[in-house]
Amino acid sequence: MQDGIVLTKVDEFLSWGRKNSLWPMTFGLACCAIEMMATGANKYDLERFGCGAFMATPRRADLMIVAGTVTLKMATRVRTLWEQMAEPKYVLSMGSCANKGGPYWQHGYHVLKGVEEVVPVDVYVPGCPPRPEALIEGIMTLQKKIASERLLRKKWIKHVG
Amino acid sequence: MLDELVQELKSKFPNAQVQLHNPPEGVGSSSIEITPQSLREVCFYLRDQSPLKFQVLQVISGIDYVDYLEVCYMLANFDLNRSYEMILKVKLSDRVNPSLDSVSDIWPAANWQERECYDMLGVVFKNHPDFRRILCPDDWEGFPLRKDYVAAKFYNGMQVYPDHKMNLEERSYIIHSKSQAEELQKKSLAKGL
Amino acid sequence: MIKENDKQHEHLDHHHDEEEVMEDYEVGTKPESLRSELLTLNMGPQHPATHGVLRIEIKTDSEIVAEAIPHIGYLHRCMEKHSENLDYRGIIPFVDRMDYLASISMEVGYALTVEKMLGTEVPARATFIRTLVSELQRIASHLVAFGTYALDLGAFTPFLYAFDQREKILRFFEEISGARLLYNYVWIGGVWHDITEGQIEFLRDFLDEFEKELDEYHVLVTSNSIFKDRTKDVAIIDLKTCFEYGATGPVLRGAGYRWDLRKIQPYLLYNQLEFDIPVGGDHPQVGGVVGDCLSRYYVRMCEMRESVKIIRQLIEKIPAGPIMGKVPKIIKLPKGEIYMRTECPRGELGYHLVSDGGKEPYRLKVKSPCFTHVSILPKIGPGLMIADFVAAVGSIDIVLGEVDR
Amino acid sequence: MKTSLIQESSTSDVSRKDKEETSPFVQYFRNIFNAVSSTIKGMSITLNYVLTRKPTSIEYPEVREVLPANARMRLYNDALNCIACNQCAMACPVDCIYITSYPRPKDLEVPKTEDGTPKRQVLVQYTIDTSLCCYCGLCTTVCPTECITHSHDYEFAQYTVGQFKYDYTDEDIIAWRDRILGQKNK
Repeated sequence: MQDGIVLTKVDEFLSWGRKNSLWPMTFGLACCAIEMMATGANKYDLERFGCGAFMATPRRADLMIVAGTVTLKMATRVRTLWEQMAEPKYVLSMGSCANKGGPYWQHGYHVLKGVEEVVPVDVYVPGCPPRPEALIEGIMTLQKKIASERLLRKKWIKHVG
Repeated sequence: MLDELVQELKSKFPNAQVQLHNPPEGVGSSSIEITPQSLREVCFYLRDQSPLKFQVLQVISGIDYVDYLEVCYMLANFDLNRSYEMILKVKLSDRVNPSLDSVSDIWPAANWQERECYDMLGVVFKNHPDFRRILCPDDWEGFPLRKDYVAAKFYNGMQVYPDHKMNLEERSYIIHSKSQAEELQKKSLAKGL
Repeated sequence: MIKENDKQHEHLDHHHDEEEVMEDYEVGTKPESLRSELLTLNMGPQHPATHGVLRIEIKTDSEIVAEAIPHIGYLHRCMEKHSENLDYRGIIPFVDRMDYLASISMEVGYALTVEKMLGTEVPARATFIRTLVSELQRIASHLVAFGTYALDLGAFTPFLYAFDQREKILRFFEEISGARLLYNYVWIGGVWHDITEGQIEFLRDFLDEFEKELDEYHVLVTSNSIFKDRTKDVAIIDLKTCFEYGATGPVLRGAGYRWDLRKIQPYLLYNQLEFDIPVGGDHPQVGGVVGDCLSRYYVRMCEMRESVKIIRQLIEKIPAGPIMGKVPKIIKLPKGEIYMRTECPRGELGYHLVSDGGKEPYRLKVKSPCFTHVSILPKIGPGLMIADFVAAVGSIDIVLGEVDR
Repeated sequence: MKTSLIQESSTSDVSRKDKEETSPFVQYFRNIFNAVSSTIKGMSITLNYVLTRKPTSIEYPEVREVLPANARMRLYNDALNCIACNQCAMACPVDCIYITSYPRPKDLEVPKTEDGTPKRQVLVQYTIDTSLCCYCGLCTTVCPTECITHSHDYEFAQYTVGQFKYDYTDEDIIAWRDRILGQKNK
């Protein structure tokens, strides 16, 4: 199994392109959505990271920012929306509620305890709600993860192996 | 003002068993209790003929007192010169199949409020135009705000309280055996705690 | 006759055959062979114009809404169940999360309710600060309403301008309370942190700047003829409907009824302050009829100016003194119940609190203004175009956290 | 181009119609004029912004906003000053603080915290599940020794949710102490 220099460079280029054009979906659930809007507005300006283009439809989005409490009624819809997104897709869980149920975990009979129960999550951002900076940091963490992905290499290994 | 209203209601509706509840310890709001059978006529009277004219129904709140259920109607008068609000109460002794006449034709606001009351406490409102759950999904079981409500373990294949997320390990405060405890204590002491 | 015929076939001009067929029938009747049914369109739960997770099932007849059925509960976070299991101080963070755009107004209502039962005396300075922050919160909340409403109608710039000003208010809130959005600032008996002289100075500068900005918003959005055409005479909620459904706040005031609890049942310091209650129809030069989307929008814009006026009066005479009254360490309310209303940016917020004498409330029921406003949608929806329906939903300014609680 | 086309068609329409119906025609042009003029007015305000206002954006990773002193970010418990009184766990509305402690053996000397409170308990575990925390600050107000505080760290996004559970008796986390106290004094 050889890992040529060309393959590595092409891989790096691909993941560079991916990480710098993450298009999030306009998907606000609760309080965190307001902070997400504030992040997209002028003071914090998400566009600087190439992910300010909030798409109204899941089919054009790469990143789902689950911003807020996921209730049991909403959980199936979240799953549907995630399934409608085209690959490659990433999920960022924003705030305590989406991470683990947050303040509603104990008596919340109608609250899903963490969005990871229905969709796989890449990055968890803490906070209730997270500061816009914290969300940006979460997106940068996700970008790091994407940068380390080796798309072609995976395929190459599959092909050769 | 409420006393006058009670006197008036008593004379107009002898069957309604109108009672005035003053706050037991002197603070809070007073309320008027009537029988469930006379609810509709009293409501019609309060809206159209009573001198206070309660033209707005603000909210319907249900309370579970374990032995019986209670439905409270918060009525308000939106007169610019003398605004007034009032709590009208109905006691439902049948806790298994509580039912009450709908007032959604008297105040359209009651439409959604009654649906919420049903969703949370299971009070069935008769002659309601569109009677179904409002906040919880349609296939939800149980009435969450009843005091004896136990949350379902599963809903739609999703675990409501997944064990691995309930911090069981940390919450089981003192379960260590003596030797374990001593070991932990030693470790902590070494850290200077 | 010819004109009407033209209208009928406008969308069929390129199908000449069909036109010929159609001409056999009398105008206004439909051939029985032509099958027609209502199209069901689901708006939400994920939709940019529903301000959260509201789902509206719309039955449309071509572009016209024939029936609108809102489905709520996608954000039902069991707040009322939580409040039965928490002590009175611990409920405040949950009350915050109900209306996350106006948390302070929620807290003030809750704190006043509990204090009335408890009989606590709140120090004068704390009452001043409470009035100040709840008015500032009103501005912040209306700014979001203004920005997102313009966004719904296709204008992106006002959103940025509104959030620019809102960030300044949030910075002020962060300095006094420590959080940006959910403050837990107003406590039972007073407020948590004090306001310093420097912060008041900051506020003074902000108000001067904000008033100028507000004039610019009017030039930018209110006088824009596209915006006017989208909102004028659209989704009229008249006074009768308001009373029937129990609408309050800018919806009721937009319908021309001068009803504001701050004037009618004054709480906090509102009886000592001078301010007007703007209602729809106060400014006939704006256009439109009383009760339409434009008048609801305009009432909000005028309220912001009134709030500026109130804050100006307050910061001139803020007294010195303590900020927390005497509250027992474990709060136990006397047995009984209370129903109390306050005016929050979206309308009247009521708390029905039943206590059995314990550490926890026996029942806490919230009268949320948005819940009643969403219930008007099936009434005003039919007959609107779908695009106008978006304008109608935006104009009542709902927050789903409060609708579902 | 498009507007000119519309104009042509409308003029031809008018020629067919009666004189009474010229008002919609005037109205039509008035509408166009209003739309254009109000848009230009709005654009001039935007232009004014572009030319005269300073940029408001904060270039986040390079430039950071200075947080106010009482900002409520990640909780930090100074385990060396903690007397394990359990008050924070009681006050927490979310119930995300878990404390285990054992009485100090009698043969050992009772150490004191910085403000002189004797530490009668040995803290074995002090865990906060930060992924449940609602950052309300109620725990910090009840602490008698003021050992639990809100630090100013907000940048700790993780790849797994389990990493949000912090045991403040861990040596790694006790080592944060100087940094976090430094934040407060700054």
